[in-house]
Amino acid sequence: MPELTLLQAISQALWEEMERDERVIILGEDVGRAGGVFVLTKGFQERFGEDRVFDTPLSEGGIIGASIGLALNGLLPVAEIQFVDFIYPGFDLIVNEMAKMRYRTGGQYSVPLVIRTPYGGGIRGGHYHSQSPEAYFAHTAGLKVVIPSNPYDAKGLLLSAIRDPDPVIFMEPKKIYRAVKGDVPEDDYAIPLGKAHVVREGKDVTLIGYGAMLHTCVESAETVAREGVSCDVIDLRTILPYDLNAILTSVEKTGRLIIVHEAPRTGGFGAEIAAEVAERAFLSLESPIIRVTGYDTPFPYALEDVYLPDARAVVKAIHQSMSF
Amino acid sequence: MPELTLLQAISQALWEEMERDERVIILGEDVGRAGGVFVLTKGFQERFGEDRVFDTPLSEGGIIGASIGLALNGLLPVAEIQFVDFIYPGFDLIVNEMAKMRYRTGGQYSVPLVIRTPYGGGIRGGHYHSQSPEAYFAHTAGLKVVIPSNPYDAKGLLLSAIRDPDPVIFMEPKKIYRAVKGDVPEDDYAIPLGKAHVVREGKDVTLIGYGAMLHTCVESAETVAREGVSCDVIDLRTILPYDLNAILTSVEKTGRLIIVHEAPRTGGFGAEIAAEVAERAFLSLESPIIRVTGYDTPFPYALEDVYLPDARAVVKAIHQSMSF
Amino acid sequence: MSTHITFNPDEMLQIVAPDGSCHESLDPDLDATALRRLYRGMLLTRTVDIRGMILQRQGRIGFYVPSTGEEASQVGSAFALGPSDWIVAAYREPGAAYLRGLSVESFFHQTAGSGKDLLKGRQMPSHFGAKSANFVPASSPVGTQIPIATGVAWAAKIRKDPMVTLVYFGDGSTSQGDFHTGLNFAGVYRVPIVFFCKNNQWAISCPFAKQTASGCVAVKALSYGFEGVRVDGNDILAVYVATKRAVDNARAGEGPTLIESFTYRVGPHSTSDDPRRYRDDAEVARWREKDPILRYRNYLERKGLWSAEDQESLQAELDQEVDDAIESALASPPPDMETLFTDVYEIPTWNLREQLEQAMQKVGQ
Amino acid sequence: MSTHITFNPDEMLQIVAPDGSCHESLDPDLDATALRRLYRGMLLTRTVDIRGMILQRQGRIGFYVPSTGEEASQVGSAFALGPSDWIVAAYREPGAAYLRGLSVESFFHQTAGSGKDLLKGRQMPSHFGAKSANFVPASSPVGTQIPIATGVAWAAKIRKDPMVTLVYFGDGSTSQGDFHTGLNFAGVYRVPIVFFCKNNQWAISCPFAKQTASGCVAVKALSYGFEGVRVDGNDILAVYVATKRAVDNARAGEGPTLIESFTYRVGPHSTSDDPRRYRDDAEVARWREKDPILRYRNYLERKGLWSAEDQESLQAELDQEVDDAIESALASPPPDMETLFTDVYEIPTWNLREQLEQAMQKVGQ
Ligand SMILES: Cc1ncc(C[n+]2csc(CCOP(=O)(O)OP(=O)(O)O)c2C)c(N)n1
Ligand SMILES: Cc1ncc(C[n+]2csc(CCOP(=O)(O)OP(=O)(O)O)c2C)c(N)n1
Ligand SMILES: [Mg+2]
Ligand SMILES: [Mg+2]
Repeated sequence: MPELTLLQAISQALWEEMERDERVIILGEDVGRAGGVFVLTKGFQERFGEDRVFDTPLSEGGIIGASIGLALNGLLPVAEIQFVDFIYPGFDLIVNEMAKMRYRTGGQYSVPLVIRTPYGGGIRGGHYHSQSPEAYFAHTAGLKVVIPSNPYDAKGLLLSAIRDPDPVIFMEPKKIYRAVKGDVPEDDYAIPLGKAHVVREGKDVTLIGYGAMLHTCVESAETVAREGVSCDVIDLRTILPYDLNAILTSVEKTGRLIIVHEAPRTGGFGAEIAAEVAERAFLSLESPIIRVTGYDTPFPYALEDVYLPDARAVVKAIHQSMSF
Repeated sequence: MPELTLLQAISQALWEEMERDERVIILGEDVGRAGGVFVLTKGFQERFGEDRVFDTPLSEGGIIGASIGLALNGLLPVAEIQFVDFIYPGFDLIVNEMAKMRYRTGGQYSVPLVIRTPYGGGIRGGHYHSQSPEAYFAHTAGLKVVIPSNPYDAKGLLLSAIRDPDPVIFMEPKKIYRAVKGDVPEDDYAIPLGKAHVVREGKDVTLIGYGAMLHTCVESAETVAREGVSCDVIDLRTILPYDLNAILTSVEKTGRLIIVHEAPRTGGFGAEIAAEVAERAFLSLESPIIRVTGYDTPFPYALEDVYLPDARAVVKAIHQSMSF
Repeated sequence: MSTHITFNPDEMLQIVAPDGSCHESLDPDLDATALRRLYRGMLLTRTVDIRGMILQRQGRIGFYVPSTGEEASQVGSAFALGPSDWIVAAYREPGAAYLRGLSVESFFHQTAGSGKDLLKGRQMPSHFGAKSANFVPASSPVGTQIPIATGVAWAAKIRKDPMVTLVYFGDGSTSQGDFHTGLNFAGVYRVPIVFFCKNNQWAISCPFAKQTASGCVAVKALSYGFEGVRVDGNDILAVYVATKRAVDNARAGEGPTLIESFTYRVGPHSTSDDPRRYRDDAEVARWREKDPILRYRNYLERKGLWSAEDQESLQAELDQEVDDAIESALASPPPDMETLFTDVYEIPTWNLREQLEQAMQKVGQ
Repeated sequence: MSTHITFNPDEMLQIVAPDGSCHESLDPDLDATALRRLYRGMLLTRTVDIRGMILQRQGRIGFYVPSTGEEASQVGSAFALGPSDWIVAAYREPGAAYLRGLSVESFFHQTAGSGKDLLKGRQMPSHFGAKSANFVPASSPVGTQIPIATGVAWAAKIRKDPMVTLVYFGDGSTSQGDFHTGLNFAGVYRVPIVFFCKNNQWAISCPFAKQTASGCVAVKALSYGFEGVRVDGNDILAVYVATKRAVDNARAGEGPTLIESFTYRVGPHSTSDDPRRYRDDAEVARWREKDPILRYRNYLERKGLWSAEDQESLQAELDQEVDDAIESALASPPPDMETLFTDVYEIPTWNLREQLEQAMQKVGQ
């Protein structure tokens, strides 16, 4: 089984699905001739032709609007938004059209569209190449939101996303595009949307992460393991609909929960998880749920390292939780 | 002291501030000649002229983009978005420009802009005349988000918003534009942003609401009062930055918290409050925090009454909380 | 050093003059059945309008959007399409929908938000549509339909499907960014689409002159590298001919056309609007005189294809059809509570299943 | 029936031919000081570019955006403005900023994200600006600056302030909805603005022909009811003359102008880009020959205003200025940690005050 980077696994999933299903097309800025700014779709246009891999004009509204129409009329578009920070010109089309099409047409029309987009910090990209806006999408009924943390999952989740009859925002942690490697089977496998993955088992504390922060969680778990503290580490994988069951099962065991994300704290998706768990596992909780998150500021440039949650911050939260 | 409707109080605040400060201008679709689709700015163009009250082309992106520039260059624009459901074409400009301008220019430029916009259900407006997207804005560092529930507050809060040096989204619960009346002094008074108001005191349960739902909370409190259950009812008034202190003070007293909003449950602002309170008042809580919210669907038309939280639902939550 | 482009916005295609006389060389020579069908389509639209406005005033429906005065734009354009072609519409083209097979009964079920509404009572009145008619239901945000329609047309081109897409929007909607991106993508990929702008000169209270300084809509096609056409939107034959040409061109692979149908919103924006707040009654009166139905009736009469008796019997037939539709729709119970939670996704997620249960309890209480 | 508009995109204003000869009747007759200042502006921009690219390759700065080949567009246009006029820019107009008084040292403090950066180290390199120079700092999202600039200009008109606003953007940015709304509002309110499109024919890997089917940018002005102008963007005098006229018109109350400065992005999009993946070296070579600095030097030499010695001493001076700036910027410590939390609001909110404390603890640990 070949070892691939996260980026290669995503690329492979796309490639294979385009081979299998000619309804799948790719569109986005610079995805064709240049092969994408992250070189993720390199060679696609040569292989699949200019009528399946489209370089678009510089308009996210156009990309998303047209993709909705493409999906309404028999195709399975995979649209790339170069950085999620640039998705907002299409926000209206996402929130008011893509997310509501099936509902408002009484189920007559659906939008099987995947929007792939790199997100998150760690590449010194400042305000506009670092954002983590998953909470906006997770508050939008009608969308699915997926964030893989490793190559194996990325492939399986992307295949599920493309085959899903509803619109999916597929957010890729670009910081670890090349840094995280793993075995990826060459065959066709799908990882169901909405299912979390317990990547490490423990009994003292539950850590929840996704994307690049999952690795921060694992690193933290390894650190405290040396002190005798054992963590359940949950990779959420799908943010909407998220796997509340898996979280509750873990928290009922550990009694302690720490949620980690890069997005700003206030109104971040960690709040939803915390609120739900605090309500449903009220009697199981032995200490307050802690959120380790980005700060309530725009994403900075020079002080990026201060901004981003790191293992030190998570370990500190674990200590706090354990000593409550 | 004259009794005004919510709508009249907002109108009065605008009028008076335009009289006082010639930097204040109004722009939006249909706000001039026609006086606004809710007739809130009736007579303004006659009084203040066509160079202070502008009918704009049909483009929320244009309204918000231009307003940012107007605010950068010496004016205090109050932009109206006809229904908040139509704000998203300007979402990029809100999130990436308006909210970040002060930060990204190192404090050299600021955007003293108020976006006024009716929101919420209750008028049989379906998906696109009923939304409550405050959580999107509350997750955006750099913004302030204000929602009044009554005429007195509306005037004082709007005056603060216009005088605030930072951008404010001022969301108006249109369902109660005319239904809620109250005494409004004719003089100049400002209600500070970020301060909640305890509208009713009690010792058993804390209810938090804002906008139209505040009245649902009060109604519920009155209902259970007859059963001997007494509620602290908190009108949040400002969603960002919100008054966590007031909430904690109340919950430390009551030990029970119910949050009510119209917006869909998942990722709604109730989650943030619940998460924060569950963390900080962990030992004070006697029962799980309950969120009474809209459902995770687009806002419906025919079944609007089923969708919207009502006093019955809140009372049920109070019972649940009390009997935990 | 300037672009020095001249453009006369007053020039526009007209085939039938206000008195019903016809510019012979431009007459499309439709057969009598077709000509009568056009008339029926316009009169049906008007008949529904009159009843819709009354029903709303009586409080029997919540909201209504009239299209009085704009019947020729709707019916003439839709008539140029084949059955497999798609329409992506706004809220002011019911005439186009009827012509494509949306029944008046179905229209009123939507208006009433009844349990028999194809959209399951989920949208406001006047946001109709039906997949069976290849008529994508409208949403309220103006302009969003434009890039979506470009995508629909683009899909046809990619799939080598000969269908053409026609998208309706108003003059106000041309100010949205979506207008720009939708037309720009269409120009770049030369997709088989007709952009049909019903320039009724008002966007609620905003007159066209304050909407844009371009003088007309058709000229905007130049920004996207394809043809812009201006037609007299109260002349159904002109509308038909211009649209037919655009549709044929699209189908032949010659790309998009922007059609500006110059007409007038005779009624209020909707039942929520009072136009006397912002416009002159005299202007409205002038345009009432240019009634597209009357003009076309004159044309048919001159051709010997229409008589007072024809008129009377058609009106009676339409009144009956509309009465029956309204009765059926208003008598229908609302959608089941379950429908609040279905169609958010193909398969309801756990939170929706839970919430359905909660809602049942709430209502059951 | 069609709009039948003719427009020749190949026509554009040129004053100085590639060999330095001048179309006398169009020569703006600037004095020697002015002419030399233009040259200095271009050469400084090029000098910084060369060093910027090297610094990034050496890993001493994180990112750099070159504007080689586009110096005439930047400097010629900015020169047409008065000191109280505003520029709202993108990321590829450092030459305009220098001309308005942004020091090279300040530029490099921004590049380095140093504690002395006016933007407090908060933005990526090449997103410079300074209020003292009336040069609004750039953000990354392309196109957002356009409607914002319209607002800036509109404010001036409302306040009866004679200032003019000039906004820069690229050919790619014309595809955004913001381009459309910004120009449309400007046309409707006739605000004193110059829309300056640097059409360098590429938007990263997207060539202009795939960006829009309109053939040129200038024609798009017709959609908004004002004048579009196309100039040879490698001819600094043509750029200056066209911009000056637009600025004068704006100041005189005659509304906006759209200028398309036709030029070429000779370098990569940024240091993150490898243009050999998508375009021909031969094309680049052809445009290198059209170097705007060389052309203008020929012009000055023909006028007897420039010599080899002038060149040598100016280059030495600029090298020194740039060296000093780099040294100062790279030696400066980063901004204080507190700056992470200031300027989100004028007065930090409770959550930011709390988070500052947390961050201090985190770093203190
Ligand atoms: C994005 C958006 N903003 C505002 C509105 C409110 N609104 C509804 S219709 C309308 C005017 C539309 O004018 P036009 O496009 O000319 O169409 P017409 O109503 O004349 O047919 C407005 C402002 C809306 N529906 N969508
Ligand atoms: C909204 C948005 N989408 C995508 C990007 C990524 N991006 C940065 S620059 C650029 C190309 C810009 O081209 P153009 O407007 O012609 O300016 P140029 O770079 O040629 O000066 C792209 C796609 C962005 N910055 N903003
Ligand atoms: Mg209109
Ligand atoms: Mg370019």
